[in-house]
Amino acid sequence: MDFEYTESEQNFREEVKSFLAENLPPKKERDRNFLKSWLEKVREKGWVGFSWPKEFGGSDGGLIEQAILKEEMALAKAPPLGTSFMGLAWVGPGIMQYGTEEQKKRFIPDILDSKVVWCTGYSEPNHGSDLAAIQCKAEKDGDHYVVNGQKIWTTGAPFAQWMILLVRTDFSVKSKHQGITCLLVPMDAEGLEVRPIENMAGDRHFAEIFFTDMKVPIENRLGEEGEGWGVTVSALANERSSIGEVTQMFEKLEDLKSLAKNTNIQGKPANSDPEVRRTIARFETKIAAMKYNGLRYLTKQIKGEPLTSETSVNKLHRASLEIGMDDFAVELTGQAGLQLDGGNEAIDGGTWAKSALNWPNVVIGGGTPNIQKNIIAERILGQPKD
Amino acid sequence: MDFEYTESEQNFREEVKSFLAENLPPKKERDRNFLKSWLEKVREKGWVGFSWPKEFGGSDGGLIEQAILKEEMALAKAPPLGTSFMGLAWVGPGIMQYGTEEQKKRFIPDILDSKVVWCTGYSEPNHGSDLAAIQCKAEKDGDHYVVNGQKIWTTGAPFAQWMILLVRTDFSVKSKHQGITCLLVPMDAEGLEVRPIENMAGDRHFAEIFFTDMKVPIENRLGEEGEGWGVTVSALANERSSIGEVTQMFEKLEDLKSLAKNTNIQGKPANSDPEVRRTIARFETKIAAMKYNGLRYLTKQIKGEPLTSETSVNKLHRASLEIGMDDFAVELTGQAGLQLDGGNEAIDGGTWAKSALNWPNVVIGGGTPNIQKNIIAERILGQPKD
Amino acid sequence: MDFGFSEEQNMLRDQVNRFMKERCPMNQVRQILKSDNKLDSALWSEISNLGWLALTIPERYGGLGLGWVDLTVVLEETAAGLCPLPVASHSLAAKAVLLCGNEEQKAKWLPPISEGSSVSTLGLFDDPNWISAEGISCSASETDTGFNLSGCKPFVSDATLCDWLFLAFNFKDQLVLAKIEREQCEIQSEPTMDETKPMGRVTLDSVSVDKSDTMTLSKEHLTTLTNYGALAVTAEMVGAAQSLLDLTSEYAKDRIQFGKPIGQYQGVKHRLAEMFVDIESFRSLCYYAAWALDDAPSEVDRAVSLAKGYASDAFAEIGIDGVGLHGAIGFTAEYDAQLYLKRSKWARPMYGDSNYHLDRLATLGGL
Amino acid sequence: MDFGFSEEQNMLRDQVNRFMKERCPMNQVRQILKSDNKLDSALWSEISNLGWLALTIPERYGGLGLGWVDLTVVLEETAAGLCPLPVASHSLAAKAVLLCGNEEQKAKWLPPISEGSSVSTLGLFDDPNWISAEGISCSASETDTGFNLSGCKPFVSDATLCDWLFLAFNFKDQLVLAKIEREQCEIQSEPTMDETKPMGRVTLDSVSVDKSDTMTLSKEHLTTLTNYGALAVTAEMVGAAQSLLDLTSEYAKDRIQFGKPIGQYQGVKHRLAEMFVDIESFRSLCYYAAWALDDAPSEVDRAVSLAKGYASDAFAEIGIDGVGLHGAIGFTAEYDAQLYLKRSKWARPMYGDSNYHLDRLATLGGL
Repeated sequence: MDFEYTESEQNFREEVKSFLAENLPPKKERDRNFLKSWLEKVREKGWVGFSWPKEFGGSDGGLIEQAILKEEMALAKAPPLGTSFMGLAWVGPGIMQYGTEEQKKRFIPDILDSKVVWCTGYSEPNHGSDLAAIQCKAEKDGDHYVVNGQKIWTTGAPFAQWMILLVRTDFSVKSKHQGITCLLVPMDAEGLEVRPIENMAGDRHFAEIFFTDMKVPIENRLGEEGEGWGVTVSALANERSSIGEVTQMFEKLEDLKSLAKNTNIQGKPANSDPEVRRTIARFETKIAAMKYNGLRYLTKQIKGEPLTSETSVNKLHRASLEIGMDDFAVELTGQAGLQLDGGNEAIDGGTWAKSALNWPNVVIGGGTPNIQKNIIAERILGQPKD
Repeated sequence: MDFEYTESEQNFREEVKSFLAENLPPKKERDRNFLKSWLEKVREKGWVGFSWPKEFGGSDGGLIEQAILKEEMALAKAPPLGTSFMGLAWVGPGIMQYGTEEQKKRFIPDILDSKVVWCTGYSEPNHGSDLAAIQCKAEKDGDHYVVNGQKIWTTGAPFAQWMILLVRTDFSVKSKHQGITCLLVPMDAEGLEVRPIENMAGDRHFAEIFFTDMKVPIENRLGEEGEGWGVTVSALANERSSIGEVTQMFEKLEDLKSLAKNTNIQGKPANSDPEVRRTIARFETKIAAMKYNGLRYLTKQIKGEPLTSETSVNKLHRASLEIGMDDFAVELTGQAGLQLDGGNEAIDGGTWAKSALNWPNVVIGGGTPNIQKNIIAERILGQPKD
Repeated sequence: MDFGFSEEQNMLRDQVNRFMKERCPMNQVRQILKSDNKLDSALWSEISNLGWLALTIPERYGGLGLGWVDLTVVLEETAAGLCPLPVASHSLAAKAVLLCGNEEQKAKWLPPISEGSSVSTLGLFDDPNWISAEGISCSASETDTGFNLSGCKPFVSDATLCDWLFLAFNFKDQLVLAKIEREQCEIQSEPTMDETKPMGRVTLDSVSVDKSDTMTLSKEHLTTLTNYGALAVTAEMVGAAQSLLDLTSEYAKDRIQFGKPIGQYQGVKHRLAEMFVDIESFRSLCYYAAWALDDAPSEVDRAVSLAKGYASDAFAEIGIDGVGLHGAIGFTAEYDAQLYLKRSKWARPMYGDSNYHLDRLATLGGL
Repeated sequence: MDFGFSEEQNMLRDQVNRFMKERCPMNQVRQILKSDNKLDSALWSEISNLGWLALTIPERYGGLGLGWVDLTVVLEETAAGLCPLPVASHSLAAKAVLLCGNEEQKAKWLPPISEGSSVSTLGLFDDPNWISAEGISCSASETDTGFNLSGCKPFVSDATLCDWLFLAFNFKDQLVLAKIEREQCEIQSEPTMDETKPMGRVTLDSVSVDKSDTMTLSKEHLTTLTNYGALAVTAEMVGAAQSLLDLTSEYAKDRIQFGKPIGQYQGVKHRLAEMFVDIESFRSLCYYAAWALDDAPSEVDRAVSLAKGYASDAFAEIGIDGVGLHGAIGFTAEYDAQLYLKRSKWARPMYGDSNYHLDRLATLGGL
């Protein structure tokens, strides 16, 4: 057991730190122009698609360097490395693994250069969590597919230029995991309509997508016809280490502490109430657990030991922490905690209240805690399927 | 809404109070002889089988009088009204409803006179909660049944003289609820063996019962052959109002409060810690909820409004309180809380530690919380069965 | 011994229930929230004609002379549909006048209140987190004719909807409750989570009021009004929580995932059962508290703290899980579940959160 | 960066694991508990031959010079089978000598300890609920040759099994740690929930000891020993909790109710998953704390409190639900689940319960 970093790892951390010191201005000074140059600079550094093979324009970054990069970026509250989260997390790796030479040439560079934002068309109205039960239909017609149907909960759709879309090309199959095909579709395609969905916090990250006789040329198919599920699974399996999230949560924990110090309850400082102190300390134990779980699993990966679904452990912690910390902050601050941005008494500009209503994906849709518990019970503990 | 009692109800309460004042000595003075005379006296009063029809030796006691009687008995920490809990709660009502004249004559008086203790042979090794899945076999042979098989978790079996036994007389039936027959069996019957089960607290309330070619005369059958399930259900349905338990729990809450006052944690009185205070107050809200839930349901019963399975609500509260309060007391008192009776530092003679290991029936076997939640979800909320 | 509602009370419940379905369904509620003037005067006069605003006011002041058990029925059923009319605030203002006013003031103010012609609210505390006279910083100074009032009450419920505001001020370690008309003060609408419960910031810059427009607010009365306030909020929590459970329970029966209705999975059905247990429980405690306010003064403090102490935390969890069990649809703006989540957040601190009431219970219980 | 165990440590784990299966299975454990002298000398000498008692002792004192990460492996695996041998107490005694003893004392006491020939334990606090020097009422008075010791330590782990007891005494606002031989004091066995963790009441009636048998116990050392104690208990909790989860998980696969294995009901399987989440988590924190004790002194207080603060409450719940999910069989004496429940109760207060460690975390975190 050894938490020391090698010299080259430490040097890399230093490199990242000094880069951030030079190139990352305080939050308020970060305007459009800054973002543009930021993206160019991190691209130059090779930190976009850091883990990707060099042949595709990545840096072959090792697992530990990846963790260091994420940790430092999170500590500095830096903007994301590239504009297309989905493109970097799922689409790019999918194309590198299953794509044709043309597809690789055509799509990979634009993702790395933040020229194209991708979204993923997986969920459908009648089976949010049950991804494989796809009804959205594609029929081959000469040199293209004709797509009809609907998707929903498509994150980022309102801002995306391209979508990776799961359709059913065969309804005669026995298993719902067969007969699924993966297509790459421009959002401005004819017959594609985006209807943004407003969430309870008033934001519009999500959208419904409707397809009416949308034509997709066959060369835009990713992988073989009917084998789209394999493509998706390997994409979904493309788990990100949670180190970045953990760092952000430790930051949030500090905000929560100062909130407790600056809040009075019944005329006494909130941080003088043992229950308040223990609640915050309990959050700390969970975040720390996420950190050291993550490091244990990272070590396993490095040593090439089998990882089943341990990442679900941290997903469950994160879900409860995301909701728990915001809700606790709102509760702690009483009536003032209810005010949103613009309220005269709003706490920290209403950010706590807002994010108490802005649930992350881990809590909803495909990632619901109940599903994560099934994964652990079935895949790790070997319990029978529902 | 009106919590006042009628004059006759108040008079009845006074009658009970003064009876207790006259006839109930302090706990330490209650020896065997006292118990004997106590049982005779309450029998004279007509308080054994208080709710039973006069024709069977009961008093036709109304629902509210029953509640008053239970409340006062609990407040005075009086011994039970009669030695056969099962006999009074289930067997007696079952016999009154389904029994032959002979059976009524033969069994009812002995129950009321505390001459016979009954136990119930329901659960079997392979289906604790699934009562209807009975395998214990009875074959008719002339004027008697021959019983072979096993029962388990039979409460009070080691002390009982008679048992109400569920057996399967027909294995060809489609529904597991058919083909079940109810027999009345003396515990000294040939071919009946009792093996007490020790629980984790070292007590032996429960037992396994083995039947080998045990003969039971047909006249000891309760109800028709194959209709034993109906008999049992109506018996199980014979719900007791929870007012007695609630009173006991309020007493226990007071014990918990004085414990908190007399315990130091890190050198400070435990009752100065807000979290300790709130935990105890939270127990109080739950016990009070049980009380007022109970009164609402009692009122419904009196008004003849339909009651579905609301009693499961209080069963769930009770399960969590029974475990929660003991465990909290043990936690509160640190290492001393671990000591059992006889320990030099044992708390209240180790009663908390002991009862933390002595789980009541509501937590286990037929009453498990998961089953209660199913009952509520399915029967009250109309959710689909598992 | 009868812990149930009377025939009349059950009829009242049916009436409110029907009214909410027919006249104030959720699309109507959403309409009202969109409108600038968030008080729907038409609906308001309808319910005043139905007498709901006169319920708890004695007959000699134009009221119906009923009790808070009856009002509990109305608040529960209106909150079931998240009705944005300020029934609770209005009734609390009436209670304040009844409690603190002299005969003249009662005779003058209560009739228009019971008619609903003067929409009213009550503003006691200034601090977001302090249920106590010490938490009141707004102050009064004596003048020849009465008082001069200054200060800011940042969290007055329904202030933006009201004609009359009854506000508490500090005066020489005592409290004065003054009747302020909307024109006399600045009222700013605050953006908060639960739009069905508008929150107003009321500012007074040396407003002089006549003695006849002020009442003495004793510490005992402050406690009493806090109890009535907590009961009113809890009654609304019972109705709102039950609606969210019904909504979620129905959804669980219809929503198919992996080939089964999700209500068939114990992960869902057991949580629904737990919600039922909690709602049944704070419902019983709420009814007990309402009865105590009407008939058993000595039990009020404990009864109210049992109810609000249980409800505040329980409803907050029910709000979160009610939305969560729906999956993604639950937290979309157009779906109603999230409105109940927001109500659960609003109701939690009002007139004391769980910790406040549990602390009070501990003290009452001799800890 | 390597947050895993070395090859040697994995081999050690296999060795302990195999030993527990072959030499100390549960029926053997139950045998030991039935016997009068609850120390199984045969087993004890076996494990000392295997070197487990010498692990953390430097080579120059006859030890193996390894660290507490290695000991964590042993404690975790022995606790998995609820091995009643006093490995933890013995190792803590050794640690105390290493920390507080002078060269002479170390040279004299550590070799027999590392051989296991003198079974030892450590008794710091007298109060059931007070982790602090102030909680130590046993007192020492000075004599020409050394000290005169009096007082009672009611909760000394494994005292009844030991030859040597290292006990803390108050001396002029300082602390003295004295080596007491069993003959010098009265040791009474106390009946407690967890028989695998015998608790002894040690009484000293003006026992005079030579200066050479005493060490100075600074406040810093008291804190350090508390940290080692908490880590040792937590390591045992990891092993015991995992065993209970395995036991319950296996049972859930086999036990048929209403026609299905109960593990198919989410009410059961989700609780099992939650147990796994908690065990994984305090396991990681426990390993981190062990590493900190060996390699990062500045992180020790926080690391230990993270681990024990998480584990104490979590294991207590796992103990209750592990038994509960079994239904009736779970709480029968002959079934093993209940033994783990009892261990969870025992482990909770040892060297600080969750509240104690959460309080410490809050303070360390600047709250």
